[in-house]
Amino acid sequence: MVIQIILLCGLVIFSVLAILLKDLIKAALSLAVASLLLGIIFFRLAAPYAGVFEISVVAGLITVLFILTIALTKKGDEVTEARLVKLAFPVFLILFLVIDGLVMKSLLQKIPALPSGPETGTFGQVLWKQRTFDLVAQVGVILAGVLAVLALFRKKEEDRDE
Amino acid sequence: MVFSFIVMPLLVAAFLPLIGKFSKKLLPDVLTNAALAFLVFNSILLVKPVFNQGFIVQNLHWLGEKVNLQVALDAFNLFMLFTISLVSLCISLFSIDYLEHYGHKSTFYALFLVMIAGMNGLVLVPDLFSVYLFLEVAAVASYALVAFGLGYDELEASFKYLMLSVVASAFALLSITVIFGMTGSLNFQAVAQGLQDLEARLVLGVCVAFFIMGFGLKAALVPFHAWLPDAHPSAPAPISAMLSGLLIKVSGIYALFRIVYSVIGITPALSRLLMALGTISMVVAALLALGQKDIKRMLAYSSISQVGYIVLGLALGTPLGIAGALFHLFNHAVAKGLLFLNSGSIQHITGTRNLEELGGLGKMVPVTAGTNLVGALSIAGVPPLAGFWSKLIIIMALVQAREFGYALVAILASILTLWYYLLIQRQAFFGRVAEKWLQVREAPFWMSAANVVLALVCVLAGIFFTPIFKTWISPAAEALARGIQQVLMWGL
Amino acid sequence: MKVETITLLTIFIPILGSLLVPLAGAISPRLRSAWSVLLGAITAVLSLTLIPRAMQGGEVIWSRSLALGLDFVLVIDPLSVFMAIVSSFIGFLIIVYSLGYIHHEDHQNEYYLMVVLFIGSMMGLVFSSNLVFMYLFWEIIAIACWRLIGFYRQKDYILKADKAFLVTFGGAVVMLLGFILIYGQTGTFNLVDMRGVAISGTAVLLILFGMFSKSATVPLHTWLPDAGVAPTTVTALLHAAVLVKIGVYAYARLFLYTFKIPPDWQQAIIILAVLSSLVAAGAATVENDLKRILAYSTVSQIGYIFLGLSVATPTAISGSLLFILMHGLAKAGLFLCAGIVIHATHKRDIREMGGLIKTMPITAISFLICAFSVIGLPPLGGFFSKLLVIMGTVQADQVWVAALALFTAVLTMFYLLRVFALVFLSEPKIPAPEKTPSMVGVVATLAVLSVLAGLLVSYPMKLVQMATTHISWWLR
Amino acid sequence: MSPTTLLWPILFPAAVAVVLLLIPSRIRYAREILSVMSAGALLYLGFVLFARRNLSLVSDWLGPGINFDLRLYHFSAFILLALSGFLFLICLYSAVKMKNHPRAREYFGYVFLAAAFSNGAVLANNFVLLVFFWEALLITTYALVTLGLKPTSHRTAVKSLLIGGFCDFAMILGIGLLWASTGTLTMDKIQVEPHGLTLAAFVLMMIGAIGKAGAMPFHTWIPDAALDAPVSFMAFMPASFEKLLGIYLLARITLDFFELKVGSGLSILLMIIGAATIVFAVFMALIQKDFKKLLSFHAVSQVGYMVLGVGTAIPIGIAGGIFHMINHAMYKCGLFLSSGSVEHRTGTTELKKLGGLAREMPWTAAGFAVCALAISGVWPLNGFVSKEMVFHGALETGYPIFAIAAWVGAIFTFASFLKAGHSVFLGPRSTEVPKTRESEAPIVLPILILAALCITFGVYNKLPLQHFIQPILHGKAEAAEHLDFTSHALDLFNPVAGVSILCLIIALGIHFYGWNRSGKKAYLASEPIHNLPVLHKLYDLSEARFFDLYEQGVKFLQWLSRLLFRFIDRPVDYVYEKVVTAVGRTFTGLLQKAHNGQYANYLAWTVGGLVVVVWIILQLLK
Repeated sequence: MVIQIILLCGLVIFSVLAILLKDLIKAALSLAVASLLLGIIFFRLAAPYAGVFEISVVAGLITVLFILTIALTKKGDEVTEARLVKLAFPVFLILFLVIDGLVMKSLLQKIPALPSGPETGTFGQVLWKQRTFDLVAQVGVILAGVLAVLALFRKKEEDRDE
Repeated sequence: MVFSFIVMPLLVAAFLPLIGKFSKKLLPDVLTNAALAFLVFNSILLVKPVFNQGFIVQNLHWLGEKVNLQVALDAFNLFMLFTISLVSLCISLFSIDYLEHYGHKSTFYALFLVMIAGMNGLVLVPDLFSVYLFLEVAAVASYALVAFGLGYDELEASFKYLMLSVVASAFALLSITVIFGMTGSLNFQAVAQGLQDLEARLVLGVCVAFFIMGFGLKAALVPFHAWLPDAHPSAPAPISAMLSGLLIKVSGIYALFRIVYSVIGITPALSRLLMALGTISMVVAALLALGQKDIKRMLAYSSISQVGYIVLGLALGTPLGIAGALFHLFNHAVAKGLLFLNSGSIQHITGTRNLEELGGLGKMVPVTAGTNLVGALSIAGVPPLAGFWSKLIIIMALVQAREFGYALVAILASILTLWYYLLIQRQAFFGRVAEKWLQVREAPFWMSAANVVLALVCVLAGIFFTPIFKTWISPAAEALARGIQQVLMWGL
Repeated sequence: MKVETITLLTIFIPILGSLLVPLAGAISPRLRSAWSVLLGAITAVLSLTLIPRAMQGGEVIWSRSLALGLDFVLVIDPLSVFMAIVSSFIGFLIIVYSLGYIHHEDHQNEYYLMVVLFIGSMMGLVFSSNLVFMYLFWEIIAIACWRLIGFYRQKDYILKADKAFLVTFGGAVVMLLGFILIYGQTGTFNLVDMRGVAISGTAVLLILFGMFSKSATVPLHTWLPDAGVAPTTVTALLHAAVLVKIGVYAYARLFLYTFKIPPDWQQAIIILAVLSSLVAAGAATVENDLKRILAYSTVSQIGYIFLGLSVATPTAISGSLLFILMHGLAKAGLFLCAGIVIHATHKRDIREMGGLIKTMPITAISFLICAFSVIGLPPLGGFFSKLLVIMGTVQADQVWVAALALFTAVLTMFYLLRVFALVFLSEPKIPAPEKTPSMVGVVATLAVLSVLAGLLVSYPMKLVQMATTHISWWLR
Repeated sequence: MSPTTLLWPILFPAAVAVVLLLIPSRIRYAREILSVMSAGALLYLGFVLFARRNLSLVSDWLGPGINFDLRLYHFSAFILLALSGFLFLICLYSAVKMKNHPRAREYFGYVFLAAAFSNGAVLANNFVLLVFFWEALLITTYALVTLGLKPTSHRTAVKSLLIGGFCDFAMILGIGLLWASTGTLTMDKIQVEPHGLTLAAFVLMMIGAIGKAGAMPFHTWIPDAALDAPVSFMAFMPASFEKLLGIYLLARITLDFFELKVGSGLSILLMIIGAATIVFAVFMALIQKDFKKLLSFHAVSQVGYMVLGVGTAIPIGIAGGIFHMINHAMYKCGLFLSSGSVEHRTGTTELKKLGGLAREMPWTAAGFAVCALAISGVWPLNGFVSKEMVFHGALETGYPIFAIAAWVGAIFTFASFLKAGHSVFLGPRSTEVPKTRESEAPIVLPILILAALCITFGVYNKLPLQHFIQPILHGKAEAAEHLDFTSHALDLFNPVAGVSILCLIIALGIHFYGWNRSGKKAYLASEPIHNLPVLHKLYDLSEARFFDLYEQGVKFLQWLSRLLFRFIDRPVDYVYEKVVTAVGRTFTGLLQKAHNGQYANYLAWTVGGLVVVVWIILQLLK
């Protein structure tokens, strides 16, 4: 339970950092960390494949993708945040936290015991026997990531030529 | 047969970069369009079996062993597949000429096909987690495609889109996880069954809220819409058409309502909430559209507004409401696709999208102007175009359900809709030709052809409203409504 | 030919034929003109051939079942045939006139397409007996009207076109909501099945929005004077033949023929109609733009038609129906005369014109005759319609309303003669010759028809009587 | 004689009108010959129909209750005969007078059209048909006035149209009320007692009738038309046709449709209108310096006698009113024609420029003299007879004030005609007009015929009274045991006639006093009265058209129009043009400001939205 709470706190902290940090790269990295933590939480909640995909898909590929994006977004002219937003955002955040706390409290109390179903078993088994379809999707995600890199790293000169 | 909707685009996409090495234009063009044409054809072929049996379930065999690859096709899915295939075929036709000056056609097409595969997958899978995954497939492809132009604006828009979208996905995933935690299964039917036996209204309530936020963001419901007016205009025109016409509907509306209807079950209270969200989107976005100077931005806001209609109809939950909403979904996909493509034509012709610089193009580019008019009037709900019927049915459903207030707002919003579309007409097409546009020429063949095809669909769907409604819309609506009946109420 | 075939042809020959206009235009402008005139003539003739059937009373002649109760039902009865004849005939004359008026303008393909489509949709509107299809044709007309008003493509003209489109569309969708409310009550859109149904005040209010916006009744009228930026042929079409008559027709079809409406609402409509008439007449007196004056005059006269229909005594109803014909002829004549004047002088302010009777006598006389008809002086047709409306109003115990309506008639006389004096009499300022024979011919025809319609009033009156008894049959 | 003969008096002149409008101007005399011959034929037809008396024609027209219904009986036959007689004289006169008029073709066409409409109005036995013909006359009047070809002609024509239109619309309303209360539009079936709505109907229809006849306050276009319209039109319309029609209808209203009681409010109302018309118009007439204008005011003033007579509701008064109508038509027509004859030769009708024409134009002068004496009520001319009858009637009602007003009218009528005759035909020969001679025979002849008729009707007054007037009243007006009016009508030696004669003497005195005072200039003979302290102010005001109801009405119309335009029409338009747009812009602007492109901002909304959704769902769950 303690670990759980630590992880959740970490998730929240990094998510907040992802938003508040001025340096966009750092923000992106924090988001990646947050995703990683989320993946761990999934594992601990006995959702191993969810964890796997969260980490592999979200933390992995997507982070790569948007770091690239940011890299391409000319460094230096970051978006400057309005002051009002700076004030408003924490307020929202606190509000959110309070409500979330309330919700989670009752949530954790009411969450029923995990039924033992066909979805337990070793990770490999689960992946191949029961979640086959997800493989197709994963292929798709990876393909998309690769293609995205291809597309975004294409030489700019080429545009002019064609 | 049914698998081809997912596998075929993926396969073609995988090979396209290689093919691109040999043939920069011709082969990618032909392959992509052929693949999409095949999908359209395929979906038409499937109409009869689905119509007769009600649904199709297919399993895939791999090396003689039965693997757990199961897809379920009912009339609702099929309807979505058909819409996706048809609109994306027109978009890829348009891209033949439009992508000339972007370069890297093969990569573009590959991403494009991956996105389609993602959407098709999303539509076909009967499993919560798969839904999430295919959502990501389509989303990742779309991030890249939004930034395809590589300009500063495109990248910034793509970044915002990505950042918000990721948050949304995370919440959706969280919700899926919690549900899985509670029921121990991910299959729609099994989850629905599992939820019946549970007494976990509060948890489920929060889950629903997360779903609404997650998919609502994908669907760009106000107040989760803010990424859309940046992302959609920045993308190349075909991609804008794709995003506005299809992606927000598939990954937002379809996913949300599939889960709400088939898994969680809709209740009067939930219905009211979603209706309110839909109505707010409808009005707020329509007002925002009024103030835009950039055609594509205006169209983007218009998408939000129209999504509001669809959500309103679906959330109402009566068979008539669902039918109207689905028909509107189709009409909006076609018409908004048409309008975005058309804005691409305008940009191609004049080099600008700023309404204030345009003027009187109607005389110089009659095809573009005419198709734009058809699309605009269809979305605004002016008869005899298709959009009229769908709005009519939605409002009929609202009145039947005695939701007079919503009906009135929906009616008034359609006046606003017509208003801003008339702004486009007035500033871009209808009027005296501005000096500097005296030399412009009509858009290239494939661009015009794609526009004309979509415009024809708008007109024909309006005129042959009855057969379309009977063969496509009402079975789809029934399938969805059946889903509602199957799932028991979760409280309230 | 069977009646249903004729009716379908009356609707679809112009609608589908209009789509071929650009094609004909691509071949040759002459072919296009000939084709458009032919379409107009066929429509007019076909609707005339329906008279014998109409005189036998009304019935559903064709119905095609569609999804959701949105059945396509055609009804032939004296009312619909009367409207069809009036609109198609005046529409035809306007097409003929257009040959001269517009022949050196751009966008003629679109022009003829829209005009013919306009007339065709009107046919569809009057014959269809399903609320949704009525609305459908209603809006097709709005589209055509919007394109035509913005025909000259000036920036501010298009603004006016948009205004017209938005106001009429807005009114119409609100009306659609009213239709759907009725649908919620009865479960059908088919008017034939709904005869005698009592509807709520809300539905009446919503539907009135549509009718009043289309028929330009105060307070939804100001788009109509603004629509004067259109070519005069178009304004004539809007005012005389098709557009503003739609709301009136819909009123007769819905509130007299089909539904029962709450008596309070009926009284409210009566008052609104007569006020509309008065306000518009006042505005017409103040305006100086020739076409705006005539437009306000239309608003004012439409008030009479609504008045007659809303008091709902048989006399008043026949008066109103007759009014549709008489006003159509006379107002078309006035506008087309104004068209000749504007075309020749390139001015629209009546204070800048003068003495034109010397150079264009036929136009001047035609204008005067049509003006007398609009005022309601015998022996011209307008007299009978106005008289019957007033008589009917008095019969319904609305004496003050009738008095106000008569006062408006005095005002009408005042402003129309003011126009005549300023434009055609006094000192000649711009000596401009008369225009082409087709234009002058049409104008003279309309003037002669106005006279004949008065002298031989008993013939149209027979059809009107039929229509009235047909309507009155269903009156409480 | 088949009933369709009744269509002849309508269709024949209408057809003639069409032919006249179509005959090219080049063919000389064709127009004149045709018109005179047709008028002659019509006159013959009039006699035939008068002899036949009772005929009626009914056919379907505008549906139930509104039939094409013509009825000939003694009253309508009498009026029809009179109309065709005047038409003949006018045509004869116009054949010469209007020969060189640039729009003579239209003139003759309109005259015959007017004849057709008038005949129709007289024959109509259905109110709608009556209104049809009645109001159609407005158009011919309008057209004929514009033929004056003066710069202000059209203005006056519009004035006549507007006033006439107002009256006719009032009549329509009255007919509507009558229809609503009786349920029929057939004229000979209606007989109601005026109270409540029918009272309003009476008043409204009366407005229509006296408006056509030109009584106050609906008379103001007539003096204008005197200057702006052709003089033959004045003799044709205001002097004869309109009087005949107006009083015909008034008589029918009071005799047939409504039962007018002696001393009832309506009767008094009518008498007030009549008396006021007599007095005010005659005072205006007195000071005029133009021959035609002077006559035109008398045309108004005399209507007062007729209205007064009919309004008394006493048989002798009614008979007097109707008799005065026909008499007035004769002498006023004659007077206008003689003024036209003078104008024809001298080119002017201004009293100041004329003088001493009696020697050069003896026949015209003689005709004028007879007619002028007739209008002044000098024994034994017809005017004397009918006026006496009106005086008797007015006295019998028990309100002598009306008789006194009538007598006042008589004084100034004579005074003004003394002035007119004196300044035109007598006195020193004016130097401003060249030497001239008598007009052509077709001009003089009608004047002389009319003068002769005046004498005949005066001396042998039994003839018209017994044959024309008496049958009209037969069985209608209240119970005079015997309807023989001739007994005391010509009786020169009774108190009433004494007063009348005294009046004439006073008038003579006034004229010569004024003539002396103004340096023996006849045309200034009325100046002493003109310059009376209070009267002077009133005259000035009325010269400025202050009392002209039309001018005030037009001002009111313009004011009302501006009011409606500025306070209803424009604000409504403002809502569409500005308010809607502005509201839209405001909302759009606000929302657009919120979309500032800041990621954090957007994220905040998203999260905020989530919070709200969660909150709502939790609320719902409770």
